[in-house]
Amino acid sequence: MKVWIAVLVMWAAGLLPVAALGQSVAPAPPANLTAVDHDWDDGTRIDLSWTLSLGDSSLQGYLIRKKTAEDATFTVVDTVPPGTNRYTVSDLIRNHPYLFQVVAISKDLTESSPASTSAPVAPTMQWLDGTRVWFLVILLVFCGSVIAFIELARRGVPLKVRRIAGLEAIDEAVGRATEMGRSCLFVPGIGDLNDMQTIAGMSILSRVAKTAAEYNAQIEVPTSHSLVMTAGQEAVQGAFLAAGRPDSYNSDKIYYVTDEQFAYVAHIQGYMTREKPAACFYMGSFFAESLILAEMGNAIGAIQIAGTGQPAQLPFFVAACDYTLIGEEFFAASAYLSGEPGQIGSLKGQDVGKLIVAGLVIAGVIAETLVVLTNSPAMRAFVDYLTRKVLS
Amino acid sequence: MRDFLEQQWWLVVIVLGSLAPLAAQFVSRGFLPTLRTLDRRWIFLLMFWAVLVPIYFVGVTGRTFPEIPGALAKATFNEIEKLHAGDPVLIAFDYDPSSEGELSPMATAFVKQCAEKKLKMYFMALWPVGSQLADATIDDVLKSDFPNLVYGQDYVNLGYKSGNEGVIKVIVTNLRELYTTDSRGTPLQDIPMMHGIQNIQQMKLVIDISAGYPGIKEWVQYAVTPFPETIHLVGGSTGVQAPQLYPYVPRQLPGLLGAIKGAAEYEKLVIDKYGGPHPNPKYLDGLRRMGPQLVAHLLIIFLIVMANILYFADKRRESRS
Amino acid sequence: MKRETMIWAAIMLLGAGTLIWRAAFTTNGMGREYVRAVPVGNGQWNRYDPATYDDYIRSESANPNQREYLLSIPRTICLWIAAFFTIAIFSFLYRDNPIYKIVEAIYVGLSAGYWMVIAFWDVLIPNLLGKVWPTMIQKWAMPGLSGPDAKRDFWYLIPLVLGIMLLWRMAPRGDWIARWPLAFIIGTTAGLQLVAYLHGDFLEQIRSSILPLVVNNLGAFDFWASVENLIVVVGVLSCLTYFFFSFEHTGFVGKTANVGIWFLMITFGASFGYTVMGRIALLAIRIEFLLDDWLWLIDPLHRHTR
Amino acid sequence: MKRTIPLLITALGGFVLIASYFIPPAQSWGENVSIWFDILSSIAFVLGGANLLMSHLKSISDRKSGWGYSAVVLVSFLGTLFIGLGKIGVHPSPQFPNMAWTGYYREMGSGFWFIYQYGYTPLTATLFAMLAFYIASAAFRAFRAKNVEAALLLGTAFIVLLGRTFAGVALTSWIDPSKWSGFKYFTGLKIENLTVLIMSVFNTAGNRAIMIGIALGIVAASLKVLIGADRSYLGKD
Repeated sequence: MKVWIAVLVMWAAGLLPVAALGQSVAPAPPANLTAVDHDWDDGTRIDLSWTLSLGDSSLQGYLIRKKTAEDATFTVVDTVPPGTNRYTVSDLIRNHPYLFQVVAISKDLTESSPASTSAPVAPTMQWLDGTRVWFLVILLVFCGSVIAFIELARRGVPLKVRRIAGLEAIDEAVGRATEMGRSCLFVPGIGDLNDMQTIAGMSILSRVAKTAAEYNAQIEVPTSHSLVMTAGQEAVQGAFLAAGRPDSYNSDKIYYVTDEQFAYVAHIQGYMTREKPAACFYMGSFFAESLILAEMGNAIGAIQIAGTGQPAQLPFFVAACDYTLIGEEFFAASAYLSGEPGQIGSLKGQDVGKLIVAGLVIAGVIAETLVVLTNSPAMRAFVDYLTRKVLS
Repeated sequence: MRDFLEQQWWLVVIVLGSLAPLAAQFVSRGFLPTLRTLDRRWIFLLMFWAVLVPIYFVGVTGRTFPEIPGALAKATFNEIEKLHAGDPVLIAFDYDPSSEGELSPMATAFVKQCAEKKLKMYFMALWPVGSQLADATIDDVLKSDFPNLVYGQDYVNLGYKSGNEGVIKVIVTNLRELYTTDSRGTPLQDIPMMHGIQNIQQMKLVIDISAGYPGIKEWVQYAVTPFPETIHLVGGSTGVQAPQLYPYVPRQLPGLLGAIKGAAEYEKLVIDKYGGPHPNPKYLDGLRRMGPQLVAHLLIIFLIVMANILYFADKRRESRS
Repeated sequence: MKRETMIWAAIMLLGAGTLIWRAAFTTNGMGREYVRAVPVGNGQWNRYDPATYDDYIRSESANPNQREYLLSIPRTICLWIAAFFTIAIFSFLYRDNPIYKIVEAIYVGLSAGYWMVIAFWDVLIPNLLGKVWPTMIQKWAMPGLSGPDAKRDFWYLIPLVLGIMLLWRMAPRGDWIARWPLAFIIGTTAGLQLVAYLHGDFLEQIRSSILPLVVNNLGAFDFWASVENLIVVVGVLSCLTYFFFSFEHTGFVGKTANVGIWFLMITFGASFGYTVMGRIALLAIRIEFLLDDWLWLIDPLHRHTR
Repeated sequence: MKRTIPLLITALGGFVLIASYFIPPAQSWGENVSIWFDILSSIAFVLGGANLLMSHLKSISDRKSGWGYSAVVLVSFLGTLFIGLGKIGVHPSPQFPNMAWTGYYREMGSGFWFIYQYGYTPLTATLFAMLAFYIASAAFRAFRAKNVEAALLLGTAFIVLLGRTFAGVALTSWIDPSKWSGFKYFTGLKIENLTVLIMSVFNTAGNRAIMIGIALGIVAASLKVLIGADRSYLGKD
């Protein structure tokens, strides 16, 4: 600390040339630096370990440097606090030999002589990514439970699920549109087909279209991507067929407008004021246009049901629509609407997922609290393992 | 204000004239009935004037709307204010022109305050264009208003370094590992104010102006978290980013300016202390842009209050009948 | 209706008259675009960078014969068109009208074309044709593409074939063939997003919810920080309860789910309030465009005052 | 054939990509597939463009009401395509002055640049700006304290909105520890601090739960697609 103040004082006086720093005593260097390939990875990591410097307790830390065999100079990777004797270097190039250096740095930032690796080491790739094993376990447990419940349901085990208000309103909305002799508008959002929200929206579209076909109501689906239009046509055609009214299907009603978000909205809001659909469904991936659509629908007095997985847009749908399917409810909707036992089973699987979350959070919170209260190293290790390995 | 109304009488006539039918409705049909069936186009019109009139007013008169600095802006201001002449501060420009609207008023005010406090300023950037934006701010503030400050002695632009948070990790312990010259290519040993600067822990304060990644979050994670006693950080951020930074306030991030509102509050503090009786309009960018914001926010608040007055009046009437 | 039409006609005439008067008979005028000619290459052609009236006047007063700063007629016309577009879109707020309908039609057509042009030059040419027939593309439009020794990448035949199958939809027979590429897209999307969301959002959010309920700040018990952590944990768990599908929202579950709804409502209210500022900024920018760039009524950046 | 093969393609594509996530040599497959997707969606523009052309041509030939607007759509669509694809007004790249097609299609001053600068940009920005109006009308209509939930929604929005004005700051500026030391326990009630608390605590908790739910929903929805439980996108045959 004293040295530190002295350095500052001298520096403030502008008296201290850089070379002066070099005159302070260099700390004892670390020793026995070894580098080995990190096991079970994608070939980008190497593990370093070394023996601590003799004066470890008075150090600022260790500086780790790397260079490829052909590089002229070493570059800094990271600094680690005193007492650390191992480090995993990541973001390396696969099968590329590297050399490493570790130096001790004293509190006045003097570097020791380096400990170096003697021969170059190259990171290699294994066929399984070990850092993702815990993730694989979680994935298998979760997907396994979804599939298991789907199987159970298909075998006739009765599964009970709660009501979701917005979904029961769909029939009512389509029915009202029929009574009024107006159309139903279905907006699948501005996501393309590489977004699960759009695909979930297509699923809901097929149910809504089926209801519409049964009621003999008009359904209008403007889309903002050609692929979504194609998938939408397939879904609606299938729905009309399933409802036994293939002749009422009109592919012109599922059409492409433009890829541009706001031009798409300009078209829809124009359509809404002119044709005054009685029921509006917004199901898919939405961005800023959510409020324009919902306010427009409100102005023309349509029943509006929205569902999206874009958290930022939920407030606007909640404020302006009659019913909003929030996040997970939106994805659950197609299962509900289908009424097929297999699909209902998947909802139970989702609940298992939530139980896993609750369990992990509660266990973690208790352990983390105990760490603070008792300072127990075993608890610390448990929390570290949980957050760094299991949930990484 | 009176001069403005007299000279721009035509605007007053248009605004009042356009709202006259609404006023007439309120008078003829009564307050609540009009509110109950209020055509939303009146709200649109109110909103239009709420934004247009302040822009025009500020644009024509150059005057700005009132602003009262909040706790976070005050904290930011005080963190700089408590430093002493000659203390080194690092100012990082981590944004690009797309967020200039929100962030350049902050940058200007930060530099102005540091210059007034006679601090030694070290500029750097983790975003490629940040270095040019820093130069622009230097031209705008230091070269024109503080001509006695000398490059290399009072301020230096270290320029942009690629590597995102990797840069932070290295320079917290060793600045020279990455920086050997300033942005113009002058070797650091030839720059007087770089003598003795080994790392950024020697800075009395780090100021980050940030539009995303890398930005304040990375500075907190890789500079403040490992060295909480030596590195102090304040910053300015875009409105979109600010909520993600609030969890760091105040322990790791004592001061934070969020969006144009934060910029305006901070500008107000700087101008009140250092602006003199007739502050240069270039230090009022944030306050100018707050004009339409303020009136529009007040309008929405007013609308919400009206809506609830109406709701509770209707409820009372219902329960009575 | 008749009276309204007359009022609007009068307002429009008045507005048009004011604009003409302002553009033609005031000292500064309004709505002109200036450019600066910058020679490119060996002076084969000029690039025209945007400049301001202020630049023009300054350069003109220094040298009346200068040819560097110029008034641009096409850009001036386009500026007026842009202003017309802006007003036309805003006119929809009053009511749907023919002018809005025309601009809507222009916008839909223009933007559809716009994205197709981008897809052609930025995706199809470099990423498909440039991979399958690199030499041809190099000779024609992109000489710099993938270096001098560009090799064919036959993997890109897969999307090409899938694309052709997709286009088969337009053929009179066998349109079911288009379902294959559709199935490919949906399957790979499902696979990619399943992993991405589970590994990204899911684990990340659980990890950041693991917080100590007792916070120790530099050796001292920090009451408020502890309460905040408690609220976050309770909030996350109660919101999750709300999403539970297996139980009806009655009894204890119902009460917890209710707390969850409260949290959600606070979240939505906060996001709503927080977004307002950004949306108003957007409107302010549009109005600044009208007042500053077009009408030259205000001039905070000193671009068109003598 | 018409349904089984697509189902197989779906399942195979999905499960292979899931597996590739754990197998280092295959980890780049996902990126390749994303590039392929961009290509496919670009090719699909032909379908969208054809659909646009057909439907507007049809409404013109049927003389449907408003067919004139369809003509405007067609003119602006084909005009943009012609100018953009033909690189109208684009100079050859300075490095290759003899190759007519080498210029950048969005070069400043070119036809496509004009369309972008004076057509696309103002139109997009103006439509985006309409949100300012709709946010006001939505606030007036929806923010009424009908029940606890609505009151919370309204109350939070109100506090956050107020905190964005000087009036809000003024309202609580009397909570000043320098005036009375007891106020130091209440600084959390200052409106700007309250905003920070709402955003960093309540908003964090709510959004976290929503994101966890969405992740679970996406996983279940994906799985249903992959194992063929949900095949609504395939139509019926």
